[in-house]
Amino acid sequence: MAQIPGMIKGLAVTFNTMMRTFKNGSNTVQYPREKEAPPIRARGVIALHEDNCTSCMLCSRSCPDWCIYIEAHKELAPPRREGGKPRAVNKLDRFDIDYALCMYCGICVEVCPFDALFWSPEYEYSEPSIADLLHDKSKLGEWMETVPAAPELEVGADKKKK
Amino acid sequence: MHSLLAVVIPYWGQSLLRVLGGLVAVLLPAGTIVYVFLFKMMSFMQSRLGPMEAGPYGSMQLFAEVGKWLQKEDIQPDNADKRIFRMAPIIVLMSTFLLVAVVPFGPDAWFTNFETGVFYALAVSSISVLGILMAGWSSANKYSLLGGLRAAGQLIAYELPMVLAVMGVVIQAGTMNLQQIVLAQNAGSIFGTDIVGNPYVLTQFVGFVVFMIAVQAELTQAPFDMPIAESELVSGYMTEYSGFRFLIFFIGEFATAGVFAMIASTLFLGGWGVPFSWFGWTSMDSVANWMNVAGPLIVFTKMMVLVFLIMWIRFSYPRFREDQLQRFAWKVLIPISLANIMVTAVLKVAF
Amino acid sequence: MLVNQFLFLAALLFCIGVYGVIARKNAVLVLMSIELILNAVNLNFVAFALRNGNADGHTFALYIIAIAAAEVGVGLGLVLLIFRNRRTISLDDLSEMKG
Amino acid sequence: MVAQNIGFAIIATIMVIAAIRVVTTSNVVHAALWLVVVLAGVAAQYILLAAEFVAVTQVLVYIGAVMVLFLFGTMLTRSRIGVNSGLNNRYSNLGIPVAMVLFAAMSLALADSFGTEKLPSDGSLVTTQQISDQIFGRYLLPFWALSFVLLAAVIGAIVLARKD
Repeated sequence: MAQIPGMIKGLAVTFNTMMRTFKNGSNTVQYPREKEAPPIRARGVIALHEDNCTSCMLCSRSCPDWCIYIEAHKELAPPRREGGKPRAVNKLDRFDIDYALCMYCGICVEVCPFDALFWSPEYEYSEPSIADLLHDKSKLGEWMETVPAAPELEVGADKKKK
Repeated sequence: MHSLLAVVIPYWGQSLLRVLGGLVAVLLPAGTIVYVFLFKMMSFMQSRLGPMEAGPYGSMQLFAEVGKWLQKEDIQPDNADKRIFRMAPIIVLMSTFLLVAVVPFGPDAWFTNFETGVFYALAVSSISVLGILMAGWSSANKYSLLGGLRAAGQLIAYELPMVLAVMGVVIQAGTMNLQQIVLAQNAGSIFGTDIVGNPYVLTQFVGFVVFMIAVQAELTQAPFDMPIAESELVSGYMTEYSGFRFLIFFIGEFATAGVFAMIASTLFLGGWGVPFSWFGWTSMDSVANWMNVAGPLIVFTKMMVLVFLIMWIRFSYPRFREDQLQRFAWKVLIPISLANIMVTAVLKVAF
Repeated sequence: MLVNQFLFLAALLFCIGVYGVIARKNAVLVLMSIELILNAVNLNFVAFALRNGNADGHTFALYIIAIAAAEVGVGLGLVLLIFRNRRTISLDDLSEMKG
Repeated sequence: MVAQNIGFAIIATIMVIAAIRVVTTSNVVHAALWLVVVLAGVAAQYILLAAEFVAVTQVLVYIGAVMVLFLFGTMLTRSRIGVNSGLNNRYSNLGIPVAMVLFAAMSLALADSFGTEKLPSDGSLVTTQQISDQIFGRYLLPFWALSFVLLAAVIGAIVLARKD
């Protein structure tokens, strides 16, 4: 008998939710018709800024899923100063991220020392075939266009120390 | 008693009408219940919209679902007892069709006018237990077997309070014929005021509550859905069923909800009738013929109200544990309904 | 309808039930055969009630149905107890008097 | 009259076949389900005999409760799917002559005493009220005895089923 007020309260909760949904609409959105704006710093897809990459392999090694594949070869670039020796630089042959494996932890973005990887909020890149989820260098480069400018730092946050 | 809208219909025509009417009376409520309550009301109670794509406002979703189920592969487990496996869902659905046969929809619009209508309804509703046990055993799956045994235990336990709750109505009406019970409610009066007739939900409120709880348990709806508890038994006795065999179970579940609600509305809310004093009718013969058309609509409305109650409770409460479930039936509902019978009988004799 | 057609049917059911009681070893199957016998008796009661034009047969058919329900309840309780203690419900294995 | 006889013949044939399957089938659950067919047939025969109330009680008690109990019992005692040998005992062949002789004796007696006597075709329908008047009037004492039997059965079943 003691439970009855609680039971009635429980019924009231569902009934009130129903009336609220009637009046104000639901908390969900009808996805392909309406889209929710992703929050800032949303982790949608990882973009690659190829010119910054030095093939240091840090991202690939820190990836928990081993979903980043990097291949590179050394090339001789013209020397910086007149009469100097030509420099050896790493030229990127392949930079693939397999989004069928990726778990969006973002460690690769954090660990990149040269700001070559960025988060983009784009999320609509599902494919009918799982093989197409392997994004190669050029596709990852295209995502760069969707990367938003870095948001303002919050008040009182430390500036990055040089 | 063979004039529908004052048109005389030959016997074969009446029989055909009854069979078609039976199909409509089972399938139409089932479809409506699934769309209005399972798809829409449940979603709204969870602050979402439910199916929206098929047809305007998702109204064709039901047909899409049926189409999906019909084209699925009909899988039967290797070790299953195939014949029994195939028979089980049909027995469950058959119980529903037998059940609707006694529900009266109007002064002349009934399928059978059984003298022991209430008793018959309670009897055939228990046939579905057999189908459930058969499904559980023949699937050759321990989850199915456990689910089937739980369902049987639950359905037998809640059959008793259901019968006992109905006894109060039978005592008060003095008949087991559902048509006569409708008449007794609509032509009756409470202490001389006959403005709303005498719907037994007022005088038999305890019986009504017990009956609705027992119906909830017989339908294995949410607070009592231990037999198909998906977190421990996958889906109970339905685990191995797919395609149209699952569809039959699904239709059976919601059609039975509708038919039980119709029986409850006949027993406690006055059935197809409106209070006879509104139109100055006194007996069954003086009821106007248009009630044969209005009656089914009235029954349908009352059914929707009761199914709303059932579904509301289903969507609100968490599941009972097995021992709580049995204890509730044997230690709470049965004593209450026995006391209700006693009080009703004493008052019936006293007045 | 003849009186005898129902009585013959009942007799046939009764004899099939008797055969089941004699031939079966499984306790549950013996209980089922007893149900067959009880139903044959009930059929007789109801047939005679119609022949004699009163309700006595109906009353006693109802009593027998109630008795049968009680019998099955206790019988199956026994069978389950035996199964729990001996892991078998074969009646041939229960002939010794040791506990 | 003819329609009733055809109905009787069909139902009776199904019942006899099902009853024979009950005592010969080699799977306990199949036996129980065949028994359901027999019991449903008996209910149908009650309706032919104008015993509506008894028929409904038959469905409620036998099919709804007793058979479910049977299935419950067989499933709890590990009845397997498929053929289960060893359901018959050593004397199973003895049953056939016994049943034959019994049936022969009964048919002789029945044919001798009732011959071709007809059931009254216009027999007044027994109403539920008549039955209740019988139960609570003339046959009240057996009813009391029955309620004590049921009480004893309930208590006995609980005692048997308890673990300790």
